[in-house]
Amino acid sequence: MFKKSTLLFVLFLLIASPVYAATPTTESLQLSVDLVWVMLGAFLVFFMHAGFAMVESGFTRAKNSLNILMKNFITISMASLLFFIVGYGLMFGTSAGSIVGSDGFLLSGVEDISFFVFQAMFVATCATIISGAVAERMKFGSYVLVVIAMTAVIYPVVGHWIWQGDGWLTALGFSDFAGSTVVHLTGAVGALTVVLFLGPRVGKYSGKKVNVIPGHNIPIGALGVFILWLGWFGFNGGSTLAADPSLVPMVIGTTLLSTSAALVSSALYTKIRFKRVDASLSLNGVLAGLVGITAGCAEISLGGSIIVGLLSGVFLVEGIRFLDTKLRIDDPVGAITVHGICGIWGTLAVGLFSTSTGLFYGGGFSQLIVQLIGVIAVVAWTMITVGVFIFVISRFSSIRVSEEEEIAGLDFAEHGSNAYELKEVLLTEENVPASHKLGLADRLNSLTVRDKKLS
Amino acid sequence: MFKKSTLLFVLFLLIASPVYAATPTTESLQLSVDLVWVMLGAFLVFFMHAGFAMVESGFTRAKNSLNILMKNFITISMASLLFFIVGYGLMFGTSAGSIVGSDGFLLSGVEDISFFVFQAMFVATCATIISGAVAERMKFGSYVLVVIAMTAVIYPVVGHWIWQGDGWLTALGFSDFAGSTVVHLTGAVGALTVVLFLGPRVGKYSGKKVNVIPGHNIPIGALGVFILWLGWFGFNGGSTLAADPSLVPMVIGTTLLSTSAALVSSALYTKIRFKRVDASLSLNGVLAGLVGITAGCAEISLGGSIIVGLLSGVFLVEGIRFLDTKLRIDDPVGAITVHGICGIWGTLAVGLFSTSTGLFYGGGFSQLIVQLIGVIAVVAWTMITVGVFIFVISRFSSIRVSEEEEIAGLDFAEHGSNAYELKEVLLTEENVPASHKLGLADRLNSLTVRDKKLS
Amino acid sequence: MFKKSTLLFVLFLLIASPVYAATPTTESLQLSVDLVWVMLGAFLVFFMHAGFAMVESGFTRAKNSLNILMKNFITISMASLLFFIVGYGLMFGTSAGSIVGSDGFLLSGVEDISFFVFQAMFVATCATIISGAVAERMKFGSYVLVVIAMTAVIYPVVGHWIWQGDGWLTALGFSDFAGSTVVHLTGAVGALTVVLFLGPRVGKYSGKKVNVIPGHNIPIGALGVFILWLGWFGFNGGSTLAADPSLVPMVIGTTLLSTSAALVSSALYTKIRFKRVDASLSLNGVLAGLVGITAGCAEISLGGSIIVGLLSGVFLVEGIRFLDTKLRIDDPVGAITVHGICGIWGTLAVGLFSTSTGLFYGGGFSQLIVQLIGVIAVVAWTMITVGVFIFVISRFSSIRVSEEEEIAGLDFAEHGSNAYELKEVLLTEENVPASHKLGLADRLNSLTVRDKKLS
Amino acid sequence: MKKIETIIRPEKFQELRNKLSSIGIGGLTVTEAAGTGKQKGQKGVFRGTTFQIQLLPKIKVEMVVENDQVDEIVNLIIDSCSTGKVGDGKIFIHPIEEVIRIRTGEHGINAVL
Amino acid sequence: MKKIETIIRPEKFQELRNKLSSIGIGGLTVTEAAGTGKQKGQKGVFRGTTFQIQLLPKIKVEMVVENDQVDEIVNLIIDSCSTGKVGDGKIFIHPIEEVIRIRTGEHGINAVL
Amino acid sequence: MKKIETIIRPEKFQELRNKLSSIGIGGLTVTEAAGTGKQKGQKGVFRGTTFQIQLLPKIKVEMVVENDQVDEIVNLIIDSCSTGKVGDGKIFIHPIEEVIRIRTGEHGINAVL
Ligand SMILES: Nc1ncnc2c1ncn2[C@@H]1O[C@H](COP(=O)(O)OP(=O)(O)O)[C@@H](O)[C@H]1O
Ligand SMILES: Nc1ncnc2c1ncn2[C@@H]1O[C@H](COP(=O)(O)OP(=O)(O)O)[C@@H](O)[C@H]1O
Ligand SMILES: Nc1ncnc2c1ncn2[C@@H]1O[C@H](COP(=O)(O)OP(=O)(O)O)[C@@H](O)[C@H]1O
Repeated sequence: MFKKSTLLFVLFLLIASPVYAATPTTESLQLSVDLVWVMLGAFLVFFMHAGFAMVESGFTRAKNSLNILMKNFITISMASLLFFIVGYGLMFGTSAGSIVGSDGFLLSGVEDISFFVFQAMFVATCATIISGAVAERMKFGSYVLVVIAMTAVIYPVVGHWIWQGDGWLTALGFSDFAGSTVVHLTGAVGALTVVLFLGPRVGKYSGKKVNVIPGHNIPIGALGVFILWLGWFGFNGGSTLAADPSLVPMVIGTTLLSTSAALVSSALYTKIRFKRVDASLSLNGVLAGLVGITAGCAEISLGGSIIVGLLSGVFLVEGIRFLDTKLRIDDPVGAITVHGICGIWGTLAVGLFSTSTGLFYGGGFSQLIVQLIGVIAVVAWTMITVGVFIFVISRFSSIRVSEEEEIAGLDFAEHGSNAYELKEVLLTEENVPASHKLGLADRLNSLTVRDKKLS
Repeated sequence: MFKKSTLLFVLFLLIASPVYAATPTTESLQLSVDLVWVMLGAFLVFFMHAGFAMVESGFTRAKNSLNILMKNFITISMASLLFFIVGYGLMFGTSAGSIVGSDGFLLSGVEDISFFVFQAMFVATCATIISGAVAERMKFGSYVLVVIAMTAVIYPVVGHWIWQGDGWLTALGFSDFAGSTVVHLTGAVGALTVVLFLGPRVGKYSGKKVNVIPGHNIPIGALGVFILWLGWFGFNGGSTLAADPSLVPMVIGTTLLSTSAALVSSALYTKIRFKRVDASLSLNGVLAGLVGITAGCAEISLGGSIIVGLLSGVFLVEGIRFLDTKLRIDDPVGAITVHGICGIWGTLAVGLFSTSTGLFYGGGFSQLIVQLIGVIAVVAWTMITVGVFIFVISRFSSIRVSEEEEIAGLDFAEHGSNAYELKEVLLTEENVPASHKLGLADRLNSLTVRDKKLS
Repeated sequence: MFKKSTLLFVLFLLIASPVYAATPTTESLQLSVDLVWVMLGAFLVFFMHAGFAMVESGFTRAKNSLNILMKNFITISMASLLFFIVGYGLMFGTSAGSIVGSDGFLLSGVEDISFFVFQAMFVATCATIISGAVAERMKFGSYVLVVIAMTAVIYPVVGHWIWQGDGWLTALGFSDFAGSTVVHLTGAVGALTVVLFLGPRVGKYSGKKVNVIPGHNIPIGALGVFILWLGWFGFNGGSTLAADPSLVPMVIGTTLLSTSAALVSSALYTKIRFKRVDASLSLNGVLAGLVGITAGCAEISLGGSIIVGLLSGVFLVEGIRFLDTKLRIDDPVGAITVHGICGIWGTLAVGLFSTSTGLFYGGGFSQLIVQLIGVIAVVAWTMITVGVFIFVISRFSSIRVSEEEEIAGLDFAEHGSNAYELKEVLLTEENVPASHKLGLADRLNSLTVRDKKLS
Repeated sequence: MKKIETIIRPEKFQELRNKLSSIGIGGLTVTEAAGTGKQKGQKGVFRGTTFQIQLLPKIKVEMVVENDQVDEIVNLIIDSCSTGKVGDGKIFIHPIEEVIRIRTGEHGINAVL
Repeated sequence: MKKIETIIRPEKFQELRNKLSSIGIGGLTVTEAAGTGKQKGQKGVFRGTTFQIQLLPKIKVEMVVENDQVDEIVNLIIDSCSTGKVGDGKIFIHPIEEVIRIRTGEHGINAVL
Repeated sequence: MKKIETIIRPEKFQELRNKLSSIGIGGLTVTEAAGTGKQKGQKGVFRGTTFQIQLLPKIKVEMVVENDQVDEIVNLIIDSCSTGKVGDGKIFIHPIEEVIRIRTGEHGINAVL
C-alpha cells in the first residue's frame, strides 16, 4: 500500500478546489451546460454495458450465463482502470509521429476529467464486443488477457489515429464521428480474430449440417437491445461534446431514424427470406442500424439516415447468414456482423451520404476512398496485433475451456454454481417441506374462478 | 435507391452547419440548457418503450413473448418513421381549420429538430398501448396496420387539436399538460376498439366462468413498471420544454407523489377487497397514478397530486375488475383501464384540482366541462376512425391468428422459435453430452456445506 | 376527502406561477443548469430502486419474488409520501438543538422543490436496504411499519446531524459527501437490528452446517447491479447539487474507478480464496465499491479511489463470510455487509484518503477520529431506535410469517399467486389444447438444419 | 389389481379427469413425457436456420384400479382422448402385485379407494 | 425381483433416501409427478379472481429390489413418509422379469446391487 | 408383450433413438428422471460455501414391444448406451397385459406397430 504513496501524491495535484465562481459568467455556464450534456452521454454509454450483458447472456445458453455476465463486468472494470493508467495517454497524449500518444498516463497533466470519464466508457464497449463472439467456450482468464491488450493498447492506438486530432487518419480527412470504426470495427475485428483461433462451439457444425443453438432468454436480450438503443443516444449524442442546439438534435434524429429503419428492414427482410419475422435477427437489426449511423450521425441528413438504416438491416441478415453457414464462423450473438460488417458500412456510408463530402451530394469519391483506407488500416492493425497476441498466449495454455467443461457449462465449471434456480431445490436434509413452483402440478391445474362472491 | 435523390436533396437543406457561437450569449445558453433538458426527457420517454415491452411480455404467457416484443419494437420504429414523414406535419403543421396540420411533412421547413425528436418518442407510446391490450391473439401484420393508422393520422390529429396551439380544443381552453388524453386516452380507446373486434383470448371466458391466465414473468413486468415510472419523469418533466426552475420541480414532485399514492392505494385496496396484496394489480396501480397525474402535473399542487393518485389506484382496481368480469373485455395487461379510465380521470382531475382553474380551488365548473368535452371528442374521433379502419381491414383478412396458432403460441407460429430455452435442449444428433440445468436432479440435490475447510 | 381541503389550501401557496424570465440572466441560467443536473441525479437515484428490486429478487428464491418486489415498490412510495409529510421537515427544517429539524412539514415554506425531489429519492434507498436483508421471511405488514419508522424519523434525524448544516456532527467536521453513513450505514444497521429479531430463514443453518440457498435468477440480479452502478453516478454526482465542472467529473471519476477496482478485487479474491470466480460475490463487490467511495467521492483522488475500491472488494467477501458462517446472521443478499461494513469503511476512508484532511495526505488523525465518532453515533442511534421499535411491534404480533407460509413461499401466502409461469398452465377446463414450452419434448429435440434450401 | 398407464395428448387431460371423476375414479398420478411414434413433428426457424422438432409433448396418467374396472376405464379413455388424428397415444395395462396406502398402511384395494 | 414404486410428498424424499441408505439401498430413480386423490387443493387469487389448485406436487421413487427386501422397504417407506395427514401417497409393487446393468451387461439381481 | 424401461445417460438418448429407428422401433415415450446409485456426484461453490450434488440427471425411455424383440433391443441399448463408466444405467423388463391404441381402439401388438 505504502508504495502507492507516490502515485497518490501525483494524483493529489489533480484535485483542484472547486472554482465554481460566485458570479457565473457565460463562459462558466457554457462549461457547465456542456458538462451536463457530456455526463449524461457518459452515463448512457455506461449503461450500454448492461445492454451488452443482457443481449449476450440472453442470446446464449443458460448454462453459460454467469460466465458471460462476469465477462461483461470485468470488461468495464478493467477497461476503466487501464484507460486511466495507460490507455488515455496512448490515445489522447501528445502525438508521437501521428501514431500514438506519449503522455498523460495516470492522467498526469490532464485537466478535462469529464472528457476522460466520457472516453473511459467507450473503451469497454470496444472490448465487450469480443465477449459476445467468444461466448460459451473461451476461458475466463484468457478473455481477461485479451481485454487488457485491447483496452490498454490496441484500441487507444486506433483512437489516436482518428480522434486525437494529430493522428495520421485525421490528417487524411478520415471521418468517424462517434466510432463506427474506432469502437465497433476495432472490437469486431478483435472478435473475429479471437474466434478464428478459438473455433466453433461443440455441436455447432457437424459434417455439412449447421445446428441451431438457441438463446435461452430472448426477452432479456430484447431488454438489452432497448438499453443499447437508449445508450446509443448518449454514445452518438455525447460525442458532440457540447450541448449544441444546431448539432445535437440532428445527431439524435439520425440515430433514431436509422435504427428504426434497420429494425423495419431486418424484420421485413427475414419475413421475405425465411417466411417468418425472425425475432433475434430483428433485434440484431436494431444494433446494425445503430452501428451503421454511428460514423455519420452528425453529417448525414435525416432522409439519408433512413437509407443507411434500411441497408444496415439487410446487410445484417445476410452477413449473419454468410458467416454462419458459408464461412462457418460461430458467433453466438452476431457481434462480428453487427459491429464489423455494419461498422464498415457505416464508415463507408459517410463517403456516400455525408451532406458535405459524400458522393451522393456531389462530393466525389475522395471521402469514400479515405474512409476505405481507414477501414483497411484499422482491420490490418487490429487483426495483426490481436492475432499475434492470441498466438503468443495460446502457446502457454489453451484459450479454450475443455470440452467437458464446455458441455457442462462454463458457469458450473468456472464459477461453481448456476445462474438460475427457477424451480426450487426440492429437498433439504432437514426434511423441510418445500414448495415447487413451476412444477408439473402447478401447470396441470386449471386456473378458474370458483368463488363468484369475490368478483 | 436513385429515386430517393429528390428526397435527399430536400433533406440536405435541413442540415445547417453548426452555429455554436464562439462567444456564448445568455440566449444561446438558454437554448443549450433547454436542449439538454428536452433531450433528457426524450431519452427517458424512449426508454419507456423498454418498460412497455417488459410489462406486456411479463404479464402475458411465455409462448407469446417474442411476438409482443417484436410488436413493441416495430411500434417505436414505424412510429418514428411515419411521424417524420407525415405525422409531424399533420400534428404541428400550419393549422387547417383548427383541425389538422397542413405542412411540415418530411420536416420540410421545420427548424426545431429537438422538438421533433421529443414528440416522435411520444407517438409510439400512444400506439404501443394497443399492443398490450391485443396481446396473445392479434396477427402481427394487422397490428402493424393499426400502428400505421394510429401514428400517421389518428394520434397526430388529436395532438393538433390540443397541443399545436391553434387547435379547436386549445381554443376552448382544454388543458392536458403531458397527455393524459392526447397520448393515453387516444391509445386506450384505440385499444378498446380493436379488442371489441378481436374478442377475448381462447379460454379466457367459458360460460359464466372467468378464467385466470397468469402472466409468465411478473418480476420482469415489475422492472418494466420501474422503467416506465422513470421514463414518465421525462414524459411529464420534458413536456415543460424548458429547464424552468419554477416549473420542473413541481412537475416531478407531483409525478412522484401521485404515483406513490396510487401504489399505496391500489395495494391497500386489493388487500381489503381480495384479502391479498395483489402484486400485478398494484403494479398496474403505479401506472394508473402516472397516467392520472399526466394531464395536471403542472397545475396541481403536491397535496392535490396525492389525492389524484390515491383515487387513481382505486379506480384502477375497480376498472380492471369491471372490464374483466362484467364487460368481459379481455385486456391481458390492463391497458384499457390504466390508460383509458385513468386517462379520463386525469383529464377531469385538472378541472377539479387545477390550482388556477379547478373546481376545488374556486374555479367553478367551466374547466371541468371543457375537459369533459375534450374527452368526449377524443373518444369519439378515435373510436370511429379506428373502428372504420379495423372494419375495413377485417374485410380483407382476419385480424386474428387461427385458434391453432393461438394455442400453439404466436412465437412459434409467427416467428418460428421460442422466447425461452431455460432448460437446455437435451440432445443433439452429435451425441454430445449436454448438461441440463433446472432439471429434476438439480432440484433434488440438497445444497449443504460438506467441506468445512473452505468456510 | 373534503377534510383535505385545509391541506389543499396550504399547498396551494406552494404553486408559484412560472417565472421563467423573458430575458435569461446568468443567474437564472445557473439555476437552470443546476436544476437539470440535480434532476438528472434524482432520476438516476430513483432508478436505483429498480436495481435494488432486481438484485433482491434475483438473489432470493423464486417463491418469494412477488413479495420482495412489492416491498421495494411500497418502500419508494411510502418513503416519498412520508418524506413530504414529515421527513423533510425533521431533516432539513430549522435545527432544534442541532439534533432535529422543526419546521417545513408538508413542505410549508419550502421553496426549493428540486432539492426536496432529489432528497426524497434518497430516503427510500436507506429503507430499501432492509428489504433485502429481511427477505423471504418477514411479514409484509411488519416491514411496512419498519419503513415508516425509518423514513419518517430515524433516517431524517441522522440526515439532520450530517447534512442539514447545523447538525452536531457537521459542527464536529464530520464528512460524508453522498451518504456512506447517512444512507447506507443507517440502512444497514436498521437491517441488522431487524434481522437479529427475525432470525435466519428456515433451513439456512442446521446444527453445524451452513446450507446454501441459491438465488433464483442471478442474471436479473446482475442487471440490477448495473442499474445500481448507473444510478450511483446520480447518487454521488447529483450530491454536488450543481453542475460544477471542477467537481462533478472528479466525483464521477472516483465513483467509476473505485467500483471497477472493487469488482476486480472481489473477483480475484474469490478466485484465490475459493478457487472459483464467485459471480454473486463479485456482483456484491460492485456494490461494495460504490458504497465505499460514497462518503469520499468528492475529496479522494482518482488513485485513492482505486485503493478504496480494492479494499472494499476484499472486505465485502470476508464480511459476508464472517456474517454468514461465524455470526450466523442470515442476510440473503449480503445487504448488511455491502452497506454496513463498506459504509463504515467508506466513512473512515475519508479520514485516510481525503486530499485535504486525510491521514495519508498529512492531515493527521483528527478527521479519522471525527469520522469514527460519527459512525458510532449513527450505529447507536439506529440500533436503539429500530431495536425499541421492533421490540414494541413484536409484542403485538409476530413480525415473521408462519413456518408453513415461509416454506410455501411468501408469494402464494401473502399475494395469492406466483411470480413465474414459465411453463404454461397445461390444462384448462375447456379442453383447450395448450402448448408447453420448456417442456421435456422441446428439450429432447435436436435443433438441426433440415432444409438446406433456406441457408 | 391393475395399473392403467396411458399416454395422451396434454390437452385432453382435463376432459379425461372430469370423466373419471364422474365414474368415481379420483386417484391418479400424472407425469410429463415426450413421445414419438407415427405422429409428424413441426418445423421451426431460428436466425434463418430451419430445424425439426421430432418429439412431441405427451402426458402420462397412471391409475391403479380393481380388475373389473379396467374395461370401463379403457373405454372411457378412448372416448375422451381419441381425436382420430395420429398421435392420440396408447393405453398399457400392467399387473400390480400389491398396493399400500402410506398414511394408514392399508393394503390391497382399500389402499386406493 | 420387484419394482417398488412409491408416490410420496416431495418434502419426505430426503428422509426416505437417508433411511434407505442406512439399510444398504443406494440405487433409485426419481421422477416428478402431480397427483390427486382425497387430498384437498389450495386457493389462489390473481388480479382479484380466485382460482383453485387441484393437482398437488408429488415425487415418484422407483427402486428395483430382491423379493425378500420388499417388506422391509415397504415398512421403511411407511415409517419415513407417513404424516398421518391425507395425501401421504401410495406404494405399488410391480413384478419385474429381468434387470440388466447397461455398463456390464450383468443380468438379474447383480445388476442392481 | 413386454415393456422395456431403461434409465440412461441423457446424452446417449439420441444415439439410442437413431439405432432403434434403424431396426424399425419408432414408438417410445421418454421422461426426465434423477437417479442415484454407484455414481459419484459433483461439488459446487456458492458465495464461498461448498455444496454437494448427489442425484444425477437421467433419462427414462419406455417402449412396449413384442416378446421376441426384447433381446435384440436389450443388446442394442447396451451397445448404444454403455460407456464403461459408472452411471450408465439399467434396463428393466416388465410384463404388459394389454396395449390399446387410443385412436383406433386396436388391441395387442397392432396397437404399437
Ligand atoms: N411402442 C411404444 N412404446 C411406448 N410408447 C409408445 C409406443 N408407441 C407409441 N408410444 C407413445 O404414444 C404416442 C402416440 O403414438 P403415435 O404412434 O404417434 O400415434 P397413435 O398412437 O395415434 O398411433 C407417442 O408419442 C409415444 O409417446
Ligand atoms: N388409484 C391411484 N392410482 C395412482 N395413484 C394414486 C391413486 N390414488 C392416489 N394416488 C396418488 O397418491 C397421492 C395421495 O393420495 P390421496 O388419496 O390424496 O392421499 P392418501 O394416500 O393419504 O389417502 C395422490 O396425489 C396420487 O398421486
Ligand atoms: N435398484 C435400482 N432401482 C432403480 N433404479 C436404479 C437402481 N440402481 C440404479 N438405478 C438407476 O440407474 C442409474 C445408474 O446406476 P449406477 O449404480 O450409478 O451406475 P451403473 O448402472 O453404471 O452401475 C442410477 O442413477 C439410477 O437412476
